[in-house]
Amino acid sequence: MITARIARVALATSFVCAAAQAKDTVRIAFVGPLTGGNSAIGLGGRNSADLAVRLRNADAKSKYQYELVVLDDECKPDAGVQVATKAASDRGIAAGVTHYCSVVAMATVDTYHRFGLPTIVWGAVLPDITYKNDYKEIHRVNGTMINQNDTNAKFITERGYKKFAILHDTTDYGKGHDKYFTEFVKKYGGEVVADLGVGADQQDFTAELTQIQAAKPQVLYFGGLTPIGVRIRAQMDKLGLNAQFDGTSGIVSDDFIRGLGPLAEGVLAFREGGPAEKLPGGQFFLEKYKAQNYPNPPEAYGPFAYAAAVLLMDTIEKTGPDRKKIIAELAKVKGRDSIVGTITFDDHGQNTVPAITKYVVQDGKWVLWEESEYASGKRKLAGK
Amino acid sequence: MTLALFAQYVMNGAMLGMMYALVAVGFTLFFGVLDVIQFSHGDVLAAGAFLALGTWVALTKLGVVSPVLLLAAVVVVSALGTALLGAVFARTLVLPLKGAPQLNVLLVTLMMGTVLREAIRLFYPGGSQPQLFPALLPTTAYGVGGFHLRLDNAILLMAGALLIAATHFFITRTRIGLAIRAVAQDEETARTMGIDFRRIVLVTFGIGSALAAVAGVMDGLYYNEIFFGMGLLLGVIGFAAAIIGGLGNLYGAILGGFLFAALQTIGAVALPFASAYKDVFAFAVVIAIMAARPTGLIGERASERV
Amino acid sequence: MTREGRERLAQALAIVFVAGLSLALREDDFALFLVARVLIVVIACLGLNVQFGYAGVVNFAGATFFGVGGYMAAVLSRGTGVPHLFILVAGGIAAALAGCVLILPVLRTRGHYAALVTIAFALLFRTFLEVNDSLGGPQGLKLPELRIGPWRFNEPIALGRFEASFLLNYVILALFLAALAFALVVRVDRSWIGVQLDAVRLDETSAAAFGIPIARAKITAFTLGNFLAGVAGALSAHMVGFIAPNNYSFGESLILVSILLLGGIGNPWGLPLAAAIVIVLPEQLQVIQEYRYLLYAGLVILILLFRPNGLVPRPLRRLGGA
Amino acid sequence: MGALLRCNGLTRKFGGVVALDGLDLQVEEGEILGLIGPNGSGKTTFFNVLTGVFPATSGEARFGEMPITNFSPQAVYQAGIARTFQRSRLCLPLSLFDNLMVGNHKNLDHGLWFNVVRRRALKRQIEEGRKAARELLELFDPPLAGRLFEPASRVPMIDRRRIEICRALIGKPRLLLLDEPSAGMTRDETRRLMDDLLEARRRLGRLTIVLIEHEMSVIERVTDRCVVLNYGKKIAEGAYRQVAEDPLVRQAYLGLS
Repeated sequence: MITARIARVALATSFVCAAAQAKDTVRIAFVGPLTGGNSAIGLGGRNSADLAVRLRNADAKSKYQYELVVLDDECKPDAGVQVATKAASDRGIAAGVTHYCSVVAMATVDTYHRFGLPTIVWGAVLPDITYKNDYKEIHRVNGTMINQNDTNAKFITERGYKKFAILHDTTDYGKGHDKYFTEFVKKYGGEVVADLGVGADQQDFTAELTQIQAAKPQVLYFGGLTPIGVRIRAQMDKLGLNAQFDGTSGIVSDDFIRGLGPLAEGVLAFREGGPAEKLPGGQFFLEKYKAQNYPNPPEAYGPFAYAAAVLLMDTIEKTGPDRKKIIAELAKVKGRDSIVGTITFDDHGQNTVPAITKYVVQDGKWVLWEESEYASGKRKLAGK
Repeated sequence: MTLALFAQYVMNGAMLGMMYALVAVGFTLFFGVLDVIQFSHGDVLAAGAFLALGTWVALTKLGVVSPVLLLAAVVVVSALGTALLGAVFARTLVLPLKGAPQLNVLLVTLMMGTVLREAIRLFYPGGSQPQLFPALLPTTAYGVGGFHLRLDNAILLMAGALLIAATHFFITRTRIGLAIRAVAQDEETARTMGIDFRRIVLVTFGIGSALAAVAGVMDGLYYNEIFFGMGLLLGVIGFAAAIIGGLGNLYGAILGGFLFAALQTIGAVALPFASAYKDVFAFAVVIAIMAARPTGLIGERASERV
Repeated sequence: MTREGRERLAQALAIVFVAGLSLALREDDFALFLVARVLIVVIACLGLNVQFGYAGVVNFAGATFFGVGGYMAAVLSRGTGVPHLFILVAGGIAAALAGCVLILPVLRTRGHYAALVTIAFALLFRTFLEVNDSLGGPQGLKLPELRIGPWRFNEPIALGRFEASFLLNYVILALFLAALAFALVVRVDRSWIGVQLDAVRLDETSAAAFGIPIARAKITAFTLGNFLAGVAGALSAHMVGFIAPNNYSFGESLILVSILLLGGIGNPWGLPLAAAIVIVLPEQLQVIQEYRYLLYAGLVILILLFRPNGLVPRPLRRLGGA
Repeated sequence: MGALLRCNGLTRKFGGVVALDGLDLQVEEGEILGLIGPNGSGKTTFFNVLTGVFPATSGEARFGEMPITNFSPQAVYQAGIARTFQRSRLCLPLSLFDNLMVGNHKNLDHGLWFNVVRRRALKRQIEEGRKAARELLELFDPPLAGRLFEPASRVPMIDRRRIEICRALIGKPRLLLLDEPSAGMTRDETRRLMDDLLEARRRLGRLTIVLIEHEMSVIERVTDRCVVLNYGKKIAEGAYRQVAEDPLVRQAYLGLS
């Protein structure tokens, strides 16, 4: 016991010495998948949060020096709980920007609550994360898959499409999207002619796509992430399946376009949050990100991680690194501008102003639907 | 099901089976000469595919545009580079472990696979996301009813068949092939016949790895996309195919490859449950086959040497 | 002192050491979490040790049986009022029964063929859990707090002036179960069953010629091993409080096997050391973030090349002391 | 009807190859029968079929009054037949004692409860086992009795053979099948081994033995009677001197025409 105390004192001392320049150092955690199949998005998020911290530290007006503690949840619940315990039980950490994988976010909410660590979820989209509990510690900047699919289904049925095929991966992400899209598309009068689940590391989809082709859908809705999204779109072409490709936030990445080349043209996708490039600070974020020369792009959820980190640091500037005060302050967040749109937390900590942005690929770029030649009628979606 | 649709499924399955068979042949060759499973074989395939892509990028930057030239260069560089990689693995990891428990070899090669996979993910530019693989073959398409045949697919299928036939010819008709088979039969006797055992092992690993590289390139040309984790499942399936057929048996590996592809296609299409169960179905059948034929479909009979 | 006596003393010292360490760290939640995890993994690997190390039955689905135990615990503790202590046992029984599905192919196949059977089972299990929604599907299941009588595991400990993290509860239980499992495995090894299993592993034909029932020996080892993995899985599920298919991938099974080989196959004494290294090391490597697995895999290769019999190779069995 | 073992028309085919072809053979209680014949003549196959490693294609075998055709290896051992193997098949990483106890299987209690919980009773049984092992080794080769807890991998070939024979003897079988005990040893070692065996047999009571051997001097010295096989068939039977003169045997076995 004594040794532990000595160690702690020693640690604290070294800590103070390191930060002795003038400002106190405040540590905040970033948790996301840095290894395995979802690592691309995790690394994008990590870089974005890192960027937020760097920019703040470069700002002479900030009260504190910030340090980002990066932890890998491997997208696995037990590893997630392990690192969540590490972050939450460490009293030197004031708050956290946590989790991309819904299943991990679900597993860790109890841990954050137990230790009273304020966290902002930066990517996980399962509604239950904020709504299945009353924990004051848990917040989320991104919208849920409910909002996204509502907008998506409404939009796509308004374009006159009637027959839908759904292909989703069998992770929590894909299955959730499948559930909500099916619900909403039926509500708006669409017909689901095929609904198939596929493995998240599957490579060959020709059997599923041939089956879908036989059902003659007008739209193929895909619930899943970039890697298999690329494969499915490419293999549709192999089989001559000419349905409109309609995706979720998981494919809004440069890699989707890079992986497909010209085949990406005309693909639709929807993402929670406002369009970073149009919002105040969004362009700034993208420029600064580029300037840092990170080896990976920010991906779809990088802006959320950035926004969450900025929001946390803004709050800490006001309250100091006191977890309880941070939680109390976060509860008051209303109509706050960010690079992903306005943020207002409801009493579950969920951002209730979920701007959903519609994207379409045009000439090798994700373009806002409203500004695209597809909206103006110059170009046509598949089958129109 | 219409005939056209059926033909489409057969075509899809054949393409898949071809790739599985090429991977399985590698497993079975390695087992033949050294009685080991080279579990990083799937990741060697991925390395081959990325090497091919890297070559393409480099050549395009240098201004080469002729698809024929590009294709030839890509295949040759990838096959040679990967053959070298396979031989280096054999030299540094597999041969030193000769005589060690099978389990050690298995784990070492599995870990080597992890190293390769992670290295591609971390060090190939943008390697954590899928990469576009160029279409170097003509993509003319012929549609008959629901059947959609593309020229590149047909070419790939034929190239695969030729490659398997060539491997077969090489193993059964050439001097080195005979030496490989002699070592596979009985290492001691082969040594006394004056065959350089180490050399044959290295050559075999080189050939098997080159086959994997070609399979990787075919994979890239077929799907137009490659991914750092592509070798993981392909490796497991290739191993399963080699085992179902019976380790050490060339025909068994080919049979196993096509059988597994057939199982997956049937699981996705013809069975009354959701297609996501197709791998559950395929692996359950694999387990059942192992229960019924413990040494594979055309493996050696379970003989006890007393 | 006889050898058995020395071993008993070593066992007691090990328990005292872990208990003392945990007490010293009683307010450090994360350290306690790691200690509990190491202990849980040791229980599972003891099971694999009986299979691989003694009977020579390969099992590349260790994490799967671990998962069966976890899912059984989740189903029972969510849906029924079964006492939680029994749930841990039920987790083990469920894993043992799940193993029975594989008995026939496992008995009939050897070497790589047997490896494929278990690998196929591991892949099948995970895909099944993901696709099938009745057990929570990919979103997993939440588990309630573990309770044994009045003992509530998720409450911090406060006995008079003694205060400790709630995780100490799990450490205590895990330590108790690990000690029990360890004693069981050591006793199996140092008995006629140990001799019998070794004979089966080393030479089935000659073992059969001396009346050893091969199938029965293998079934015993396979079932006992899966039972231990299942108990460990049930305890782990309760401690983490959440289970999902992601936890039970083929990769996790490989980690269990690598712990076994690093420790020294067939020697339960190497397992705690190897488990501690494999679990704590990547945690210390968090600083290098995404490069962790690359280094970890490289390290395992080096150890296997230069210490093929593991860190603590198995000693000769000496029945009856001496 | 004093025959301990009686085989009628015992046949074993591997695919198209007839390894054992309608063998009729009797072993009298208490005798040492030599089984000879060129390589591949079916001697080891006979042992394997008899001990249940391979099922017989046709024919039957009786042990005393018991029909043992197609018994499992375990059941054959329980009936009282023990064997050694052509190539040494000890468990090399295990101690000599463990190896002997493998042979003592039928006298040991293998229940999980007994072994894990009733440690005191187990300890007694281990003590008994050690006593039995020591006694047998004292009889066979006294120096080995002091090396019970050395791994089998660390003793020389001749001692491994001795342990292998002791492993077969310790369960007190009624019939012992020895498959080429001289393989891999010098002539001198073989002679010493045979002396030990005969000495042990003298003290253990008249154990019945079937011996496969290539070394004719051994056969001549120790066997009461010989059976000669060729291509899976019995071609001669009788005392060694008698069969050695048989022209058929000389032609087949010695390659003389």
